[in-house]
Amino acid sequence: MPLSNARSTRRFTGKPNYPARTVEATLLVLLGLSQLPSSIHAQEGLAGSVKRGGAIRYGHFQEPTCLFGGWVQQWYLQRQYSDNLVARTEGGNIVPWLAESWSISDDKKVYTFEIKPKVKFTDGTALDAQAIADNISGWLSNDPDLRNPTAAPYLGDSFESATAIAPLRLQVKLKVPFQPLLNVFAQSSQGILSPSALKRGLAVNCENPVGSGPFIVDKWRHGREVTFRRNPDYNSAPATAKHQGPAYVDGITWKFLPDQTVRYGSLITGETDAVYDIPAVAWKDANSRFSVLRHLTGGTPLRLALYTARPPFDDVLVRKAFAYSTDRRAAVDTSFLGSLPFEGNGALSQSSPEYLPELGHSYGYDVRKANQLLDQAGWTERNRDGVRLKNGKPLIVRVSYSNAFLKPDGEQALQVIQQQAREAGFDVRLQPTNPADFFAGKNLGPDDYEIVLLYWVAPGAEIFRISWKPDQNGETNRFNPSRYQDLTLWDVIQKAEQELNGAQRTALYQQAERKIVDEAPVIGLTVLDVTLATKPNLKDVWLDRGSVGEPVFYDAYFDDGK
Amino acid sequence: MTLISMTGSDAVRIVAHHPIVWFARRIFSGVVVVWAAATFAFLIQCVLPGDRAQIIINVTSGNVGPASSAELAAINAKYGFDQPLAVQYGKYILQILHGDLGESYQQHRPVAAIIAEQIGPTIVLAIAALLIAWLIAILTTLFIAGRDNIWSKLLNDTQVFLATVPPYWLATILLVLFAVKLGIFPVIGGNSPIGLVLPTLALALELSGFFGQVVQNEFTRVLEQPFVTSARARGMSDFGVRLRHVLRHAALPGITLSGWALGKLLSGAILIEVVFARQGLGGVLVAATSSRDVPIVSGAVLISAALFVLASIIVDLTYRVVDPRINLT
Amino acid sequence: MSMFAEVTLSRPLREVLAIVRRVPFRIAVCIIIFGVFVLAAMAPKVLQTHDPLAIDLRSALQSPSIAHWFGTDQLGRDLYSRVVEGAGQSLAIGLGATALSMSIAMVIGGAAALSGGLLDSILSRIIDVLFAIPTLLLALVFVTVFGPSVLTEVVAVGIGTAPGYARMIRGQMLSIKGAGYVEAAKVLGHPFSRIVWRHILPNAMNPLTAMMTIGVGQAIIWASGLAFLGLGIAPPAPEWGALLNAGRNYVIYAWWLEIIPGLAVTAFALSLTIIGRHLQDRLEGQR
Amino acid sequence: MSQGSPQPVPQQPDLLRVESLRVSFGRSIAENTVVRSISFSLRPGQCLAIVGESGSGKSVTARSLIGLAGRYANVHARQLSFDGMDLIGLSDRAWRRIRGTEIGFVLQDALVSLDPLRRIGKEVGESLLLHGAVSSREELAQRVIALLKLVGVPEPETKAERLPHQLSGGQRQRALIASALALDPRILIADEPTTALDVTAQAHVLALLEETKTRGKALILISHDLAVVSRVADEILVMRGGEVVERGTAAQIFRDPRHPYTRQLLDAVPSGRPRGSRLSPSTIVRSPLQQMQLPLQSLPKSHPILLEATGLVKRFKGPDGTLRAAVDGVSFEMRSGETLGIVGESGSGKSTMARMVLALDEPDEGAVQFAGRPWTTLAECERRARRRSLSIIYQDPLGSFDPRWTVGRIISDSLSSDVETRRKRKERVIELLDLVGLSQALLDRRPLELSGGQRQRVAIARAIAPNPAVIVCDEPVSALDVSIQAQVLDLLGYLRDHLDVSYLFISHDLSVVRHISDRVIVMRRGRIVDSGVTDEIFRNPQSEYTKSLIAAMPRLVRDQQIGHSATILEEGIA
Repeated sequence: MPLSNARSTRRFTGKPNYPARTVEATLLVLLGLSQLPSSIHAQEGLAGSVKRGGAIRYGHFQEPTCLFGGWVQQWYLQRQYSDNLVARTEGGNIVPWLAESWSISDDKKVYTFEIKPKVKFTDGTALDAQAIADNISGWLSNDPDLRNPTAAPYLGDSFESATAIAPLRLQVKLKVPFQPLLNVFAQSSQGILSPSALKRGLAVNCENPVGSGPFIVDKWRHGREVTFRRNPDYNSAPATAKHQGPAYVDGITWKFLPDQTVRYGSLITGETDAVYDIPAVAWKDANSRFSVLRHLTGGTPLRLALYTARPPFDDVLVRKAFAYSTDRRAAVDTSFLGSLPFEGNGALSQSSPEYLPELGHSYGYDVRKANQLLDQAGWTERNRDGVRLKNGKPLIVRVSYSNAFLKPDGEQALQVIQQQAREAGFDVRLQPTNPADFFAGKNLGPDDYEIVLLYWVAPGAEIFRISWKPDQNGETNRFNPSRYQDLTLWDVIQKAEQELNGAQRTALYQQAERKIVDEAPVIGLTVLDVTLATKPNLKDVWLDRGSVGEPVFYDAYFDDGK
Repeated sequence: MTLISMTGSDAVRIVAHHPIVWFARRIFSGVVVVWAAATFAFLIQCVLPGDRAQIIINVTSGNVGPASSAELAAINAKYGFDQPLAVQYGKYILQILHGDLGESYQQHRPVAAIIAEQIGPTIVLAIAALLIAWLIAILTTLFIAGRDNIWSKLLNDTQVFLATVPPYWLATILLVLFAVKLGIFPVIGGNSPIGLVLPTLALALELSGFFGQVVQNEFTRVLEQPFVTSARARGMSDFGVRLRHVLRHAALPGITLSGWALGKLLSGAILIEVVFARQGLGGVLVAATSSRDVPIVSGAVLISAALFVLASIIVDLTYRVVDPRINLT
Repeated sequence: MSMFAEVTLSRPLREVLAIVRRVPFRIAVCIIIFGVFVLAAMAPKVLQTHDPLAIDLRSALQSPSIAHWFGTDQLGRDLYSRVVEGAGQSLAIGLGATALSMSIAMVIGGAAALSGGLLDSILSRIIDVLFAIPTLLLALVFVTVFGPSVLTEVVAVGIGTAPGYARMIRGQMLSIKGAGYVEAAKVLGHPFSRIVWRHILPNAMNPLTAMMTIGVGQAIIWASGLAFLGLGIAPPAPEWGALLNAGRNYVIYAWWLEIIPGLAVTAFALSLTIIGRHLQDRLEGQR
Repeated sequence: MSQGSPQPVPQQPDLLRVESLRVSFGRSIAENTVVRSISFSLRPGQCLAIVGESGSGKSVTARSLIGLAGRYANVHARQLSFDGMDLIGLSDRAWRRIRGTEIGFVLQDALVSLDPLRRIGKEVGESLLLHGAVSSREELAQRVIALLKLVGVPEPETKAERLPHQLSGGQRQRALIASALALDPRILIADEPTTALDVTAQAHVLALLEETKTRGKALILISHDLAVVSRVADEILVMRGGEVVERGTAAQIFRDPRHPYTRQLLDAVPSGRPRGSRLSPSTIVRSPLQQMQLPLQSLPKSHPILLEATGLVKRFKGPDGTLRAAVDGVSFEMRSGETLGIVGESGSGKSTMARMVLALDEPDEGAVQFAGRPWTTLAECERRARRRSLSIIYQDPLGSFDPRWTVGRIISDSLSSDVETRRKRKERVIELLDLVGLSQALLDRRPLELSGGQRQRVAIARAIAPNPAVIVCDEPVSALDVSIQAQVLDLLGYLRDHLDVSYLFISHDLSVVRHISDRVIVMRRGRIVDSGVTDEIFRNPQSEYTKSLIAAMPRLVRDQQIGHSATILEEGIA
């Protein structure tokens, strides 16, 4: 199951991939061009007026177990000290970063990247095509020290080789075309690390990873904080950055403050300059006192996956009835106190480029319709408690979820749904499960649930591959808790993945999207967001759009308003 | 409240053999306790329901669902789960003797290192709380206890209240009131002395309630003892009697209680650290618990048993210093 | 033994009456508080003003008022009714955990005290080892192994607090075992089993009654501590620990959601503690 | 004014004057008056004794004299003055200047009256430091050692470094006296200074007090024991229920007690009475035995051997881990119908021996035979059936009763199972209560609701309930006031005379043992040092130890006057 998560407590992460939607061939030209001007512009535009110095005290939520790796919490950190091959803009375009430009062969299987010259890792090792090739090969190798749990599942089927065909020219070969490749490269977990440092072994690298990024890991005080210091020689900012050259601030103190009262409280008292994940209850307050940044993640929304392989949800009428019977919009609005929007599109979240806004209002609250559908489906009787019966069996819906994927606010939304669905005759039973049990598969067996609550963050519709790949060759798709198998849908998805033409690919994905919403194996609830509150005097913090919205402190500076 | 159990504690009242013999026996029985705790810790890992290798793989990768048998075999081989229990047990004990408590399933680091880096702040917090609790208990007792006035009654009630109030709740209130709202203390304490104040208070207040009750009980009892009257008959002032004669006696059950208090403090510290988002064993343990990272939990069990043994030896030694009857028999 | 049954039977009644008459004011207050909580646990409907689970989105996050005595939570549920509702589960957890831990303690501590010799040494050592592990850590161990649930919570707290009781019971029984009347019974030629049943157990029970009273309050606090760490029972059940855990996230903006459930826990545990200590004094005075 | 003092030492003015002293506790005076209207005065070199049983108010009186009657005490007096200084309404600070310097105070049982955690030297020197009597540490040490020497503590230099529990009882008590004497107070008040002591130590302490008196100190001696007081006191106040019932010189009181209570007290002292005679007024045992179905005494003339101990040895682990024999090769025999007294000071092994006789402790060596059959060597289950033939009466009856049980149940539990119906059992219990002189109204009481004497009677009823052949009496009267002690001894004597029962009677009190026993064994350090027929032993002790014990026995001065010679009386008064 797909999870990825941005704000959940434990990240089991998501390793989904987000193949971005495609970068089309045309794009490639744009990229080559856009990179240059933007960097020049940035350097010149700001250098004079920006105050340098100071260290940012940032209050984060969860502490990872290693400073890089596949978990979302690690991405946040890795974004600070490493650079990626390419970057992704808010609009979903792939733009240069370590690669100044690239080209894609006609058969869509060979990618050739021109690497930015004179870039060095902070341990002095040169960052050249060979170093990147070593990284990529490592991700897909079986060496547990090098294997990248995010990249591997995305590229495992298609990747053939990565080689340095010249000191600054990298060639990546695929076995079959895979359009989302560049999106994968843009994710922070695919940040390039120094190959010589990697040789020190996983244990050392976890503590003290070496990249080429704007900050250098200084010290990790477990349980407390990670301190970063500025990389004074930084010369490889992405095209998405607002300036080039070294960062403005001296460093970052990245504190781990899992308790939200402490975290947000510390911002109130000025003990931190920025905090992650604003509590819903403080949402309004935060907007009035601080600058608030928010990134709605792409990929799937937070959604209810209905088990379609057995009754009652094998019947599409019952699935739809359930959707109609619940006022999910109200549930979301009150539970999240306006900090998150409702998302009625179960297939794709609203920040994905292929999102169809009209689907965002699917299955509005309509008890009459729900009752009608249930009657039609044969659930005509009701027992004393008002629960519908069919052949004497009550209409019980067990909802499995874990606080790993759901904040307390989300839990409240479920409680609202539980109450509402009762009116139409659903007996909704919540099955909260702790993360460890969730991993061990508790409440997730084929007979354990009718609904499970999950999400998977990705840039866009490439997530369909993960969610809807049918079981093949006896191998079950464990990321499809709906058990909804539809070969025609899969055909459409595969076609989209190999289509480099943006408009056509989007059309294909949207075709799939409509089908998914129409069949209702998943019902949308809300989206996931990454929020950041910063003190008003801390300027130009932004969220990276390449993966999950990591805060980027590279451009940030303190403006004390003198 | 384990008050009663403690005042009657047999642990300390071992009337004494030769000090060295005594010490050797004490160490020996401490070793036995630690060994038994190690066995317990090992058993925890074995009884974990579900396949350990499966849990390790899923926790590491963040996935749910069955892993392939090849992956499972690799993990089983790596951790030696495929060996007979007796062999695993032997290895475990041997590792412990080498200071190796195994490796975290989740963090892939040695448990010993994880605990070592986290336990410092926890111990600092616990000891600070212990001292403060003692200070509060002794000062209040010395000046207020055993007098027939409203303050004495009030003290008594306050102590019962403090010993009962849930410390994590008290901590939350202290945090919100004194740090977030009033800004007197920092919200993020870190390890600075000023940042230690609120967590220490949250822990110490509860404990001082326990200590206070025990010390005060004994204090009131001793105050009526003939030797106190003797001292008064020599012309000693009330405060002199309290300070020179009574306090020492009243401290004895409190000292005994300190060993038990360590356990209580560790329990409390886990909660308090979570409330204050402090560095320490608490956060690590809670994370480990919710992700079934058993090596960390069982490592903590072992370490805290060892700490307890150490603490109770210190308590016994202190007791011997304060109560020379034991030493000189 | 059963002679004068008619006389001895009426005695307890008279004693109870006598005790009732002598109950000090503060104890009476505690008994009333305790009574209210028990009523809440047995028949929550009697006390509730609202449905504890009824969501009323329009009245979300209201501070205490006449309509909502303790205010409302984020979903507009009446906190007062939820606290009342939670009493049952909390009380059940407290009683269950205490019963469990007392049973374990009775078996281990009792066996150790009564057997003496090698078995005593072994059992005492086991008690030592368990005692060496902090209560909460022991509880965490059980949560780790079995995952959070009501049952785990009860078992975890029960086992976590058992070593303390076991120690106490062992000491208690040992001292009774050495008491004059036990020896006197031995001199009369009564078999040991009879002495245990007629003298040792009943006399050991007296202080245990007091301890158990206090223990229930403490168990509730431990259990809500687990819930506070997010390792307890999940919502929507308004168990007190769960309320505390949920309230923590709102404490800056909706203080009542944290303060009031905490007060409930404290009031309940405090009343039990004071009653227990009172019992303890009385029972000790009796010996 | 000391109206009753016949020994005027005219040139010495009164040091202490007490007139109409009244002490009550609680808010309202009517509530709980412990001392009513007591008057006396005291001159240097004079010893005033206040004698009374527990609850008579003697200790409160003593404490009132130094302003330590207690926190809730209300002390009133027409006059309370020390050396002309009014003590009434004195501030605490002023009191402190008197305590220790002018009036020294010695409590009973130095084990608890000296701070058990502080070294002897510190305790002794405390007053010196408090009142600034020494200027240097060296001087303090010297003074302490001099004081310890003065009170006759051997090796004062080492003893000063010891803790109270490491000293013997007598040394401890002397150290306590030394601490009271440190500042050379003019009055020394001693509250039961010898009560917890063995006879020899008791004798030493009394000698010390006498000597103090001869050094010109005024002495107030509080005691329950007329025999103790008789040796030192010049004037005696007999108190009862907070009032003085009789006062007079020692000689007057002993020779010619006027108040019946005084007489009762004097009569109750066994050492002053012929062996076996009544010690208490004869109203105690009421029912004629003939009316009961108790087996009447049928003392076989043959006197078969009932108990036979051979070579009993019992070792215990000492605090240093070494084995120490508590009983070391003791052999004796006890015949049916006789009372065998075992006497010895604390630690002599007498109680351990009793436990072995009862098969509560297993002897390490040797064995006890009971009624000609093996006893201690049996397995417990074989012994059980015969256990009821051996009963025990403890020193502390309270501890030997299950606190939850009623008197009726306690006694009933002890009845033999032959008595089957509930009704019969109840009848028997009432008979037994009657026999020991208790009303059946007590049936429903619990032990805590009984007085000390009642408790011991219940214990006796329980002991005789199963018709035992032997009753082991382990210090059965040691915890009782003399008058109660007298009643209990009388009851025991009465039962022995009328039932077929033998006593193994254990006591540290020679006079008690002498009073009741047919034969006596004297034990010391686990061994028998003397044994024989009672009169023989007391008239003609064989061992030096027995001789010294007998010599140290406190006795009423009157004994000598009435029985033998008047030497001791004269010594005592001189």
